[in-house]
Amino acid sequence: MTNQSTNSTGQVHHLRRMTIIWVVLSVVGDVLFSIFVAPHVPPGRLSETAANNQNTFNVLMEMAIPVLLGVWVYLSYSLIVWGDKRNASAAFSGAAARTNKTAQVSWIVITSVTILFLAAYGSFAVITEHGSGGGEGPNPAWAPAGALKAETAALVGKATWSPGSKNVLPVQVIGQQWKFTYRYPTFGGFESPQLIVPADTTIAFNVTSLDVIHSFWAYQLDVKADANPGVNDVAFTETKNPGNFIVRCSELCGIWHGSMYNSGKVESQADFENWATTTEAANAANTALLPAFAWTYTPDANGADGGYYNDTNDPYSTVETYGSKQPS
Amino acid sequence: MSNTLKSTGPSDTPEEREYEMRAHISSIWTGSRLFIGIYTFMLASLVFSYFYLRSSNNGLLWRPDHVTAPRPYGLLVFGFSLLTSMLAYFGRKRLVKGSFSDFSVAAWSGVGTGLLALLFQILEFSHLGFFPGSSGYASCFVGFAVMNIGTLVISAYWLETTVARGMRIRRELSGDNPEFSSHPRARAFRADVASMAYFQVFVALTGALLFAMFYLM
Amino acid sequence: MSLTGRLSTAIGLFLVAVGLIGWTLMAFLHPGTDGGYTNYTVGHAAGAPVSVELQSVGSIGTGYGDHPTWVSYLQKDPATGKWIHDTSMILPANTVVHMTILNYDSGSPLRNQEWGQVQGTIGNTATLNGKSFKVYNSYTGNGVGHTFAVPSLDVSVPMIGVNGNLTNICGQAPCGSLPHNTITFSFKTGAPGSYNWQCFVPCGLGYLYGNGGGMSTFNYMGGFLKVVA
Amino acid sequence: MTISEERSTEVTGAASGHPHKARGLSWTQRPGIFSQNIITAAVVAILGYVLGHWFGNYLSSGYDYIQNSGQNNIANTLALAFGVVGWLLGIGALNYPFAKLFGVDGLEEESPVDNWTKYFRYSLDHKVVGLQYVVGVLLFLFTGGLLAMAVRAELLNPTTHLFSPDTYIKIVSEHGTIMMMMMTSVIVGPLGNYFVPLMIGARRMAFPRIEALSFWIFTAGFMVIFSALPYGGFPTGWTGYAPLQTQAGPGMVSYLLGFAVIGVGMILAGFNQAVTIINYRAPGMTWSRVPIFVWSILATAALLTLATPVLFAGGLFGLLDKTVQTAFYVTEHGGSSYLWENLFWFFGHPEVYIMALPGFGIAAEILPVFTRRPLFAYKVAAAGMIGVALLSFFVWQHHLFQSGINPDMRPLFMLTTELISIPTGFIFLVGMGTLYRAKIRLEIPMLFVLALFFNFLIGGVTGVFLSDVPVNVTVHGGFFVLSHFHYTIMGGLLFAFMAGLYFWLPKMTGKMMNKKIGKIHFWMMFVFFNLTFFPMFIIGLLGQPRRVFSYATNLQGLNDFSSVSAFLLGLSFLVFFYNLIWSMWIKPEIAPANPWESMGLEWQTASPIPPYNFERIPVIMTDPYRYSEDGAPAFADLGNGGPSDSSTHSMA
Repeated sequence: MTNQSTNSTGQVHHLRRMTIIWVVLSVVGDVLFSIFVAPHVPPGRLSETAANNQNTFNVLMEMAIPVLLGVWVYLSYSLIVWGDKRNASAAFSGAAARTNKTAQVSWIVITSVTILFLAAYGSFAVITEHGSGGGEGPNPAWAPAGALKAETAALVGKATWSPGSKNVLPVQVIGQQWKFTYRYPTFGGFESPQLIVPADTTIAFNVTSLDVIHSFWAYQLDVKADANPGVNDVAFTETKNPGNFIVRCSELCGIWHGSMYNSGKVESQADFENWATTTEAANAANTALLPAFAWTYTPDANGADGGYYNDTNDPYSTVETYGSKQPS
Repeated sequence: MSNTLKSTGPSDTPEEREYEMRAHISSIWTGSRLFIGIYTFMLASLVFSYFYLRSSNNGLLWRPDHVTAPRPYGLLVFGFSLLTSMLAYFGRKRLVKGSFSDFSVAAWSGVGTGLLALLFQILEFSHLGFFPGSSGYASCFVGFAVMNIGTLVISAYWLETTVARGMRIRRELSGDNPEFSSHPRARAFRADVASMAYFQVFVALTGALLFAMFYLM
Repeated sequence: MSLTGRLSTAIGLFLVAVGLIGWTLMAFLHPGTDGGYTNYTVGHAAGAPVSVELQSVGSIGTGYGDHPTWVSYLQKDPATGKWIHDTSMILPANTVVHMTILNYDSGSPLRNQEWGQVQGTIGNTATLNGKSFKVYNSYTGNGVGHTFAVPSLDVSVPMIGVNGNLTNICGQAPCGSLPHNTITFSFKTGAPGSYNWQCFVPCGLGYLYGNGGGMSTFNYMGGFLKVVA
Repeated sequence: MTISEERSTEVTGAASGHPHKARGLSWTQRPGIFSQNIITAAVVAILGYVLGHWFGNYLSSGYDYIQNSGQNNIANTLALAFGVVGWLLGIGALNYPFAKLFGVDGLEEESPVDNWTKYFRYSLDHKVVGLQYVVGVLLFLFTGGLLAMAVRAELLNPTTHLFSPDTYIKIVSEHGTIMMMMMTSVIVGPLGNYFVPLMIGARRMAFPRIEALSFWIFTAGFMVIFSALPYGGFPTGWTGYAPLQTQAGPGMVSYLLGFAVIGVGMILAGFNQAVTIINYRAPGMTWSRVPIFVWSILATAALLTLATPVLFAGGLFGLLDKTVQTAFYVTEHGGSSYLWENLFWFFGHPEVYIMALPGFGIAAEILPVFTRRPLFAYKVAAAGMIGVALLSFFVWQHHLFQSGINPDMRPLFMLTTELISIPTGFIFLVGMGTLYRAKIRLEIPMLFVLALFFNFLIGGVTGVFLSDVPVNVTVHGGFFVLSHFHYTIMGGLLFAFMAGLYFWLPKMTGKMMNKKIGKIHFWMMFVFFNLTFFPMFIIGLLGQPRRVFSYATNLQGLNDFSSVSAFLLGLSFLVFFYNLIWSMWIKPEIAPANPWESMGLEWQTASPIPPYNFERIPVIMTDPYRYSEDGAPAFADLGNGGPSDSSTHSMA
């Protein structure tokens, strides 16, 4: 091997040899990945969002494998062929200093094209998939059909959903230290510590917080949206089959951050309606005491009687709040 | 920092001395410009916060009832600070023209006005008229006032050290005007004064912008 | 310095460093919560219900550590009958637990009235001074001071506050016969595992959103239930 | 005495190496018990702390609710701030600023104390500061590493806890903050301060006092941030998100003030480096002849000086929220919880490249030496570093993809973020091009550089995953991110630091690191680093969020694997410390003048390096890294009488 590296045409041979090894390994790697790993890439395919994001992940992975292998093959080849175990090579390698312009230009062109393709592909995915399950803020730029209408209707208590109606179901996620609770504006605005959603339905998660920043992460649905106080962060997903999923807080929110999780369920549409109407009735007494349904609440920053801000202006805001009512 | 020459090694040719002297003087030039860059980014954070909170208007509490910090104090602080900058700037002009005594009178008055501005900026805290946490504007104002204390201290300190140095050099040069001396320390002094005057212009401009934001808008 | 001198100095310094690190760990990090568990499985007959008694106080006072002004739960040691500052317990699995909680703290309107609803207990009810209730309107009466909630078991019960205008509100635990509300309820422990229980009412005085201090420090307003087979 | 007389005596004094009683001899240089050193610094710092505490109590005495709250943040803040000022006062850093008020401009620069105690003093010699930084950074690293061991120990079991939840969060936060603060200085501080003047042929830094000040501020910042633990810790992680920040206890003050103090140190260090590189290059060192490591330090310095002021402002606002109760970050009082996120990440993302660029610089600097090849595409490498530095100011919102800010801007930030991988890719082009048909000498520094390429590749590729918004939904805020940035920062920068230490310690101390122990260290660190962090990608994809004390029971196997590997990774650092102490102190082996046969200017000066670095100011004759041409002219003419290419001949 070392003999060949020094002959006059060795340069071509090295590159050709590396390229062959690289192509073979990349093809094998990609095929193995797509057969054995790709279908099982987390978080599964419980929702349309999860499935789409899994596809994107797999596309990136199929591209990453050749990149990784390219560098690894090159490094290994260099070490094996050109490595100098005794560290006793001549002080001067002999070859003239050369800056191969072709190599530089083609490297820059190839990386740029790859990067631009990735950015275009990612943008296409995030736009066509309605934010891909990420929190889109109060004014979603890319909403599924009917979602904005359902959101508006929910605010005035006129949103409807029934099995087979194909309506978008808005669900409010309220983060508070250290628990998520959920409100269902379509069912009288009841609040529950359980998250249950119907199958085959587009869900609009409206995520907000009553104190510090949390992040709502419905893992198997692949929805993630930060919960900020006073902000409605909307994320969309479309559920598929019934199944269980885990909700975790993914933004550090204090001592019990690690235990801020609960399990949610995708149930069949009939089961969901049954659960929702039952819970609505059971919770009616408490629902009447909750503040009117709104997308955001301005919690009293002083807490129940925390009193951090010691000032006569308290409470400051004129906006309707959770906990703003005073004892009669 | 005109002590460049002291770390020269055994070989101390006039060429090397001159080379290091030039490096030193251009360091003062580069350093002061870079310092303005640093300061700009810090003030930009304040300006960003101001407009960010203003446009968010969370809880309708950006600036309820359009509270404003006491304008008389604001005018005093800004006025004296502006006066410092102008005295430093025009003092330097006189220095370039050759009048060291004009420069030193202007600079010492500038230090005085700068300290007055500082005094009023601190006194203003006791006459705010609003609770720091009562609104976005109130918070930003407190942030601005604290940063402004820093600016005033730096501007007065830089002005004071240049004039004090100029006087000492003049004494040690037996009365020669440092503006015309080719002595290394005098050359470094001139670079320092030029940079200081440049910084004072920056202070005046940003001061005007922040004054408009916090007292007029 | 000779080779042995340097060697022994290095080893000495190394030992000093190890000692310092160990001391820092002991002094600042209070490792371990295992000592804080109260065991309810000792001498427990399988299937028989377990009784647990807690009290919640507005300020724990000087008897229990460095933070006399913080809110806290206290637990009655079943063996000695003493009130101890440990909030974690070891409980038998799939067993009914009768909780009795004496709340000595005043209350206020809840930020989220959801926590005014009794959930996850047997029959979804609790009793307040002997009277059964399912929902407590925190905007009336004395409001709610704390909750006892085990999120993983969906248990949540409000601790109704005492009148905040009283002059003899307990400020030094344990509180004995000072004014309090007695809340009782029962819930069933699930499968073996480690569950955490907490208060969800922002009662950490003096901190933003009322969730600092005792609310953000272990062994004050929350703990673990270690459920064992 | 006229100035010229004074000057000539000083020159003589410096040349003969003997201190002399010149006018203006500062306290730092006074011999005996009146000199200022680390002990006086500690004493004055404690006095300052006590004074600040009293002053804070005095200021807040009219406000009952602060007095009664059990956490007087005004007193805490002022105590720590006065403590920092006292530390600087005690070490002598403030002597000159005070003397300046009286027009003094010419204090001595050389420390007349030329024994080991100079390392515990306010020294203006960049080589002393460099070594001080080495020790300071290693202490910092060791503290953070111990905390990492504690984190991994807690994660051994999903339900049985070694620490209580709040203690765990404190450890995680302290680990993250210490490491992030240390990493911003890990190369710029020790190796940058030591070698930049040597590499550009300068006899000094532009502002040696600012350089020394930056080191002593760095140490003060370390103590401030460490003081969070006795104050009860802080629960926010290194990102310090508000309003959790505003809610936290007194430990948070240590975080905010510590970051602000270290921020000032970072600004000063970057300021001094940038000015030095721009103005003090030796004659003939045009921009195309600047060593690539110096380019990387210049790019880093630009980021340090321009990004850090934003952190400083953000920290100041946070401190105001916690002391005088402003409401910058409290939504309900007219502030915004997004404000901190924006300010922090506007600093935070350039900071990430502050922690990557010096590593690239070291890799590109060392590669030619051990391949005996010129650096491939030198200009592309320099352009890549500048490109990364510029672009890094326009990517910060990729940390906020799921936060609800500006959803319509997401494609833009995805684009800018992914664009950064183009200039980053240049480094791989440079590395791979240099290796091509080279004679690769696998010495220990080279092994670390090759490992850097291996690790950073994984870190970089996963970075592209993270910047893709759809994939970001799955991996944001989870262990995937955690693994990604450990691969880039630890796998990149820390490996580069190790490469730099093994490479340059012979020049710094005149002693070689033991090769056998070094090889053991390298292989342990490389293998266990990958075994620790690679599983975390999978753990993250399987849904484990960061900074949790309990996790899904089915992830215990992977977590345990990662933990055990982490302990062994920790052990590899003990091997390193053992090697360091053994080779540098206990049984040193004298290093040859140029053990790696490097053509770099820093190797051409005398050993040990004289205080003035170069006998004469060198003149740069040609491009750097002409390793392949036998008989190429020497990089610099040192003017020391020998033939201009004597150094190159001696290598063969």
